[in-house]
Amino acid sequence: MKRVKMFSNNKSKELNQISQMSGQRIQDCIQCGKCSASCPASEGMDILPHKVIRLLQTGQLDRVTESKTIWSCASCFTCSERCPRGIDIAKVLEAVRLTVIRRTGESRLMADDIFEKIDDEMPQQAIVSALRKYNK
Amino acid sequence: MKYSYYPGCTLKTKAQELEKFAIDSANVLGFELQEQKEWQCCGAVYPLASDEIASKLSAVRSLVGARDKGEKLVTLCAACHHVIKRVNEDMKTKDDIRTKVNNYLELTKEYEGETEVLHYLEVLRDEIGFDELAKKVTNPLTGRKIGAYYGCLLLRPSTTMNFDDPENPSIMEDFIKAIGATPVKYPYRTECCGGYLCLDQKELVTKMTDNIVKSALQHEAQEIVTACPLCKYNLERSCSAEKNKLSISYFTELLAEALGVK
Amino acid sequence: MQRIGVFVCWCGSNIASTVDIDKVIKEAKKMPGVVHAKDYQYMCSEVGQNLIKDAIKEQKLDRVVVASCSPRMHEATFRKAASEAGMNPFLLEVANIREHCSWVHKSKEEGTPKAIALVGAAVAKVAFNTGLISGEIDVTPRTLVIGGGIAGLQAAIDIADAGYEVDIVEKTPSIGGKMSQIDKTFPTLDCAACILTPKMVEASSHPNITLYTYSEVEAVSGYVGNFEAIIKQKARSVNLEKCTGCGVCTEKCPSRKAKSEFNEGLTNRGAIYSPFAQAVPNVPVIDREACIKFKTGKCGICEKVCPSGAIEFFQEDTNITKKYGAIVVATGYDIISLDKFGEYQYGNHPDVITSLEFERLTNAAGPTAGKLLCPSDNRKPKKVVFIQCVGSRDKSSRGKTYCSKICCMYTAKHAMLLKDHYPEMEAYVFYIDVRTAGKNFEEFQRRAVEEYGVQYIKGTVGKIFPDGEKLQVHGVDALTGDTIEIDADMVVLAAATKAQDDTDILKRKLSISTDTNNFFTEAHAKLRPVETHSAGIYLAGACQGPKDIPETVAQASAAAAKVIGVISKTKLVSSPCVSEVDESICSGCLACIKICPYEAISSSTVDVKENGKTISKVVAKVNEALCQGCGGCTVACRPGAIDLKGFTNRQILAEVDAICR
Amino acid sequence: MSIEAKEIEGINKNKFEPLIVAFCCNWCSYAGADLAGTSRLSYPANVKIIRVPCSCRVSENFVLRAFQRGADAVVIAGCHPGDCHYTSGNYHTRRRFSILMNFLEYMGIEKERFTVDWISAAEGHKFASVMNNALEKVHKLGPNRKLRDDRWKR
Repeated sequence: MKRVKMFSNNKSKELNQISQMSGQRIQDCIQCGKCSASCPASEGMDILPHKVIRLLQTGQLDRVTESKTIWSCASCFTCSERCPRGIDIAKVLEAVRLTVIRRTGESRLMADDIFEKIDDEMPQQAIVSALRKYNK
Repeated sequence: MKYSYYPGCTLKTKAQELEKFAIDSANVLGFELQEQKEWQCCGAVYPLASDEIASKLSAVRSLVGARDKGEKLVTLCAACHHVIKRVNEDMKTKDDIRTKVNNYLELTKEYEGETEVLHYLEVLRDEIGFDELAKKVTNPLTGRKIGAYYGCLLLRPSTTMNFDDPENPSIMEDFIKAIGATPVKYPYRTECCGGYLCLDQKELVTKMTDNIVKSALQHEAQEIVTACPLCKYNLERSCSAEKNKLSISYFTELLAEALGVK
Repeated sequence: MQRIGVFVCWCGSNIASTVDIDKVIKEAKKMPGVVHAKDYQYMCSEVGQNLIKDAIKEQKLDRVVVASCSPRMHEATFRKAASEAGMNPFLLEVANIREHCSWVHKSKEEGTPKAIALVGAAVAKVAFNTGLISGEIDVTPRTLVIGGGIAGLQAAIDIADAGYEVDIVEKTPSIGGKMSQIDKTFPTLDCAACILTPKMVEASSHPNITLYTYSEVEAVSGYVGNFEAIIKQKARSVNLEKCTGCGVCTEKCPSRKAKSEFNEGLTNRGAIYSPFAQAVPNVPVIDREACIKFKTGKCGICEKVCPSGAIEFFQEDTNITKKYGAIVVATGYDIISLDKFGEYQYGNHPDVITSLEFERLTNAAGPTAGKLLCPSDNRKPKKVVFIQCVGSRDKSSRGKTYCSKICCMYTAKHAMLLKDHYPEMEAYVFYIDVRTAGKNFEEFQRRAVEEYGVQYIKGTVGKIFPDGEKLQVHGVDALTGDTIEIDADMVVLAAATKAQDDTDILKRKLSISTDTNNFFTEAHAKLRPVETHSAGIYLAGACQGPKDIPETVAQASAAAAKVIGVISKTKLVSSPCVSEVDESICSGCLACIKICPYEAISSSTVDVKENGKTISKVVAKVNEALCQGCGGCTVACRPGAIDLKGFTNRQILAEVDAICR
Repeated sequence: MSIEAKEIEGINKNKFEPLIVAFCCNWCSYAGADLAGTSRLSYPANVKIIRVPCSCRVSENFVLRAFQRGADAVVIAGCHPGDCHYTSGNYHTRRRFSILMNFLEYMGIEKERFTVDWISAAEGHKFASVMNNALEKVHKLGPNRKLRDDRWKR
């Protein structure tokens, strides 16, 4: 396993952006794991939410942006509701998602691809939500 | 009593019965839902990032419309309610967002979050009263064991939504009691159904909805009510077939049935 | 025949659940001498005690056995009750049927016969009990405080303020202790010197306090109220009265090879030195091992430059003997040697330092005038790594099994101060757990992370690889599961605390005990936390276990309160369970004298009648005030002339017989 | 029936319930025994404790008397060497009873029946294990018959 070099104070521009976009104090996290223990979608995640926060604390944004986790979050706010340190984890994940999809050509979902993913009964709400979350 | 009413796109297409029964029931209960003119789609998800302003504008337009009429704004769809209520909170408390939105909209009178946003269930509880509702029931649903499914958007984040206790809510159970049926409380009633993940991660949503339906069945619910079209869809369609033994309906449908207007 | 009463306690269900109380009562009634047997749910309660008192009066009992919890718990309670009913308290015995019976056995089949046997032994013993009268002993209203750190100072000031004389004996040339080396204190960050130096001045100027610095306790004898201590005043070579503290001698001293103890060896000092500027007394000492005059006979510069003629090379160690009523042990702690932690390179690389050295490096009065510089080349570090639990929570032979308690907080303090002074510096803390149980502690530690941006990494460091001017720190972040590497400029090790090395010697001098970690043992972990098992000797501060400053001060004041409770009495009651010589049997061999650890036995000549003639013979004589009642002499006595009151041969043999019946 | 259960039944048939007399010093071992109780450890009910101020108070006579009256084992427990409440009492104990050990062997009493050990006030676990060991040894040896005074037997 490769050793990670620590450069806390040379935070990448994107990492600073995440703090700003989310408005959350990532450094307040004490790694209790409440978010991961609460998350109903954790089965679809490769990195658990508390570890996402830890990776951001240590400046490893790439590992988070490459993870499945950010696309498995349903923004149900269970983690945000229960966090003992008052961190809105859903907002942090949203900021990471936006960082990815705002990069040119990296939208997760294209409008043209929608039709193969929906059925006749699916409410508009789902389609609008997905486009909001996955496309810029 | 007259309320400004924001329907949202889903209620005009896939969830027409949610709206129809709500309006019919309102007439029986003595209040009127007046659909807003020129309402726009709320965007379905609340924009979580602090730098997103444009996606909040449609909600503000509706809020301003209600304010200008001097009415409270009522919603039916859980997603619309969530978005509008949270945007309203931003307009009330976040100087930065308020300034930017007002600058963009160039309103004659700046909007500062004055409008009160109510969900239809809140109207029943806080404006009409469940006791009053019970008195108007002509066709009590006696003997039916109904599990309420709250989902996420009405409850969380509780500091803004201020809808009910986020971990142990009771508003829907109280509603079920008022229409004469027996509420069934089950632990998964506040767990997420998966929401929009149904487009992209069907398998994950199946696991999530299976848990919910299984839990309701274990606690002997015979049917489930919900206030959210996407929750209804996921519980009916994303759930694996063998688990899906329960009928899922909107709360307004039961309300209309109990009031004899279905 | 005696009239013995037996009282069996249920202790709620503690005893009653594994001992058939009715059966014990039934069997007790059959025991020789027993005329009365009663049980009650809580014998120690007022109702229970009254049950005993009433029975003593109504049943005309002359001896009592209480079968209950350990005598270490309630013997005193029941004896007091017996005394209130007019019975000599030493005619009551306790049978321990809780700790030694009901709590260790699982069923009534096991517990009941054992309880009966233990009651039987107590009944057999009590039959031979005699009424004993406690003696009175005088109290010297002066206290000896060993150690002049914050614990000793606080205890001394509290006792002195109550109007009693106190002597402080301090090993080093100045009072102040570890706290004087510290820069800032957690969690309020007020400066240690600002709160300590006033206390040092108060102690030195207090009319009731005498300071013996550069002194050690050589020997202690006696007992509560009447200790006698020999204090060795090491030769200071400077006259305490004549010296004005001008400091010329320390400046001019040509010897500069000795390491400064106060600066943790980061600087050198002269052979004549005052440990630090605010030292009390502000009188230097000559370190004779470093002094050129003492080594070669040449030099003597200090003597020449001293304007007040205070240098006295001829001084010798002197012993002072004084009497004390009570003793407070406040000898503090030390940190472990890091020799065995080679992977951290302490000792190999000057930029790997201990936390105490870090204190000196950030202290305005320290070697760098408060600027944080790498000891190797005086450059400003860019990245500083703190490693916690170096030797703490370590079951291997190189560490200590316990948590050193103060490291989490002072490391947070260090990292926070560093970021406060140098925001551009990076601070990393490797921790196993962050333990912040204390008022405002958690908030303080979180401030380091949340406000100051200190990087806390759960995990530890494998090894440090010196690499040019950098230290490559190889560690792990257990939360992300990543092995990590930091190119640090400085590494600060939170070395485990330990008991002082000379604890063993002092504990023998004082006859007090230490635990497996060599910290002094309190009499009861919860209810007697500042007392030792030796009456009149009390503990304060980190010599009893790792402690921070507020806890140390609280314990010191508690010890002072206990001391005042003793020395404010004009007389103390002594235990009557002491040795007694039957002069008619004593052969005068005096083997007992050699065995007695208290020098309580001496020889005396008495006239005795033997075969009708009066002859004078040498016999042993016990000083009842000095005898502590160990009973060693009774066994050493060849003719069996000495017996121990309260634990006589007949009593113990009766117990043996009863148990073996 | 398992082998273990058979063995246990065998013991019951023999009805050998050994008796162990333990002399414990007030400051360390008696407190250690108290701690064993407070910690709800278990050791056999065959052990009966006699409290003495210091292990040096225990005379050889007490030990011999116990064997004579039918004790199957005797344990003397004091503070650890160096930790004696009376400074040096347990050193005397140590010397006295190393001599007694030889004497007992000379008399034909197996030395396994006699234990001198150091148990501090903090060693509840050690107390229980010392007692369990003593019992185990006696179970192997069987009843003490050498010094037993049959006149004393009822």
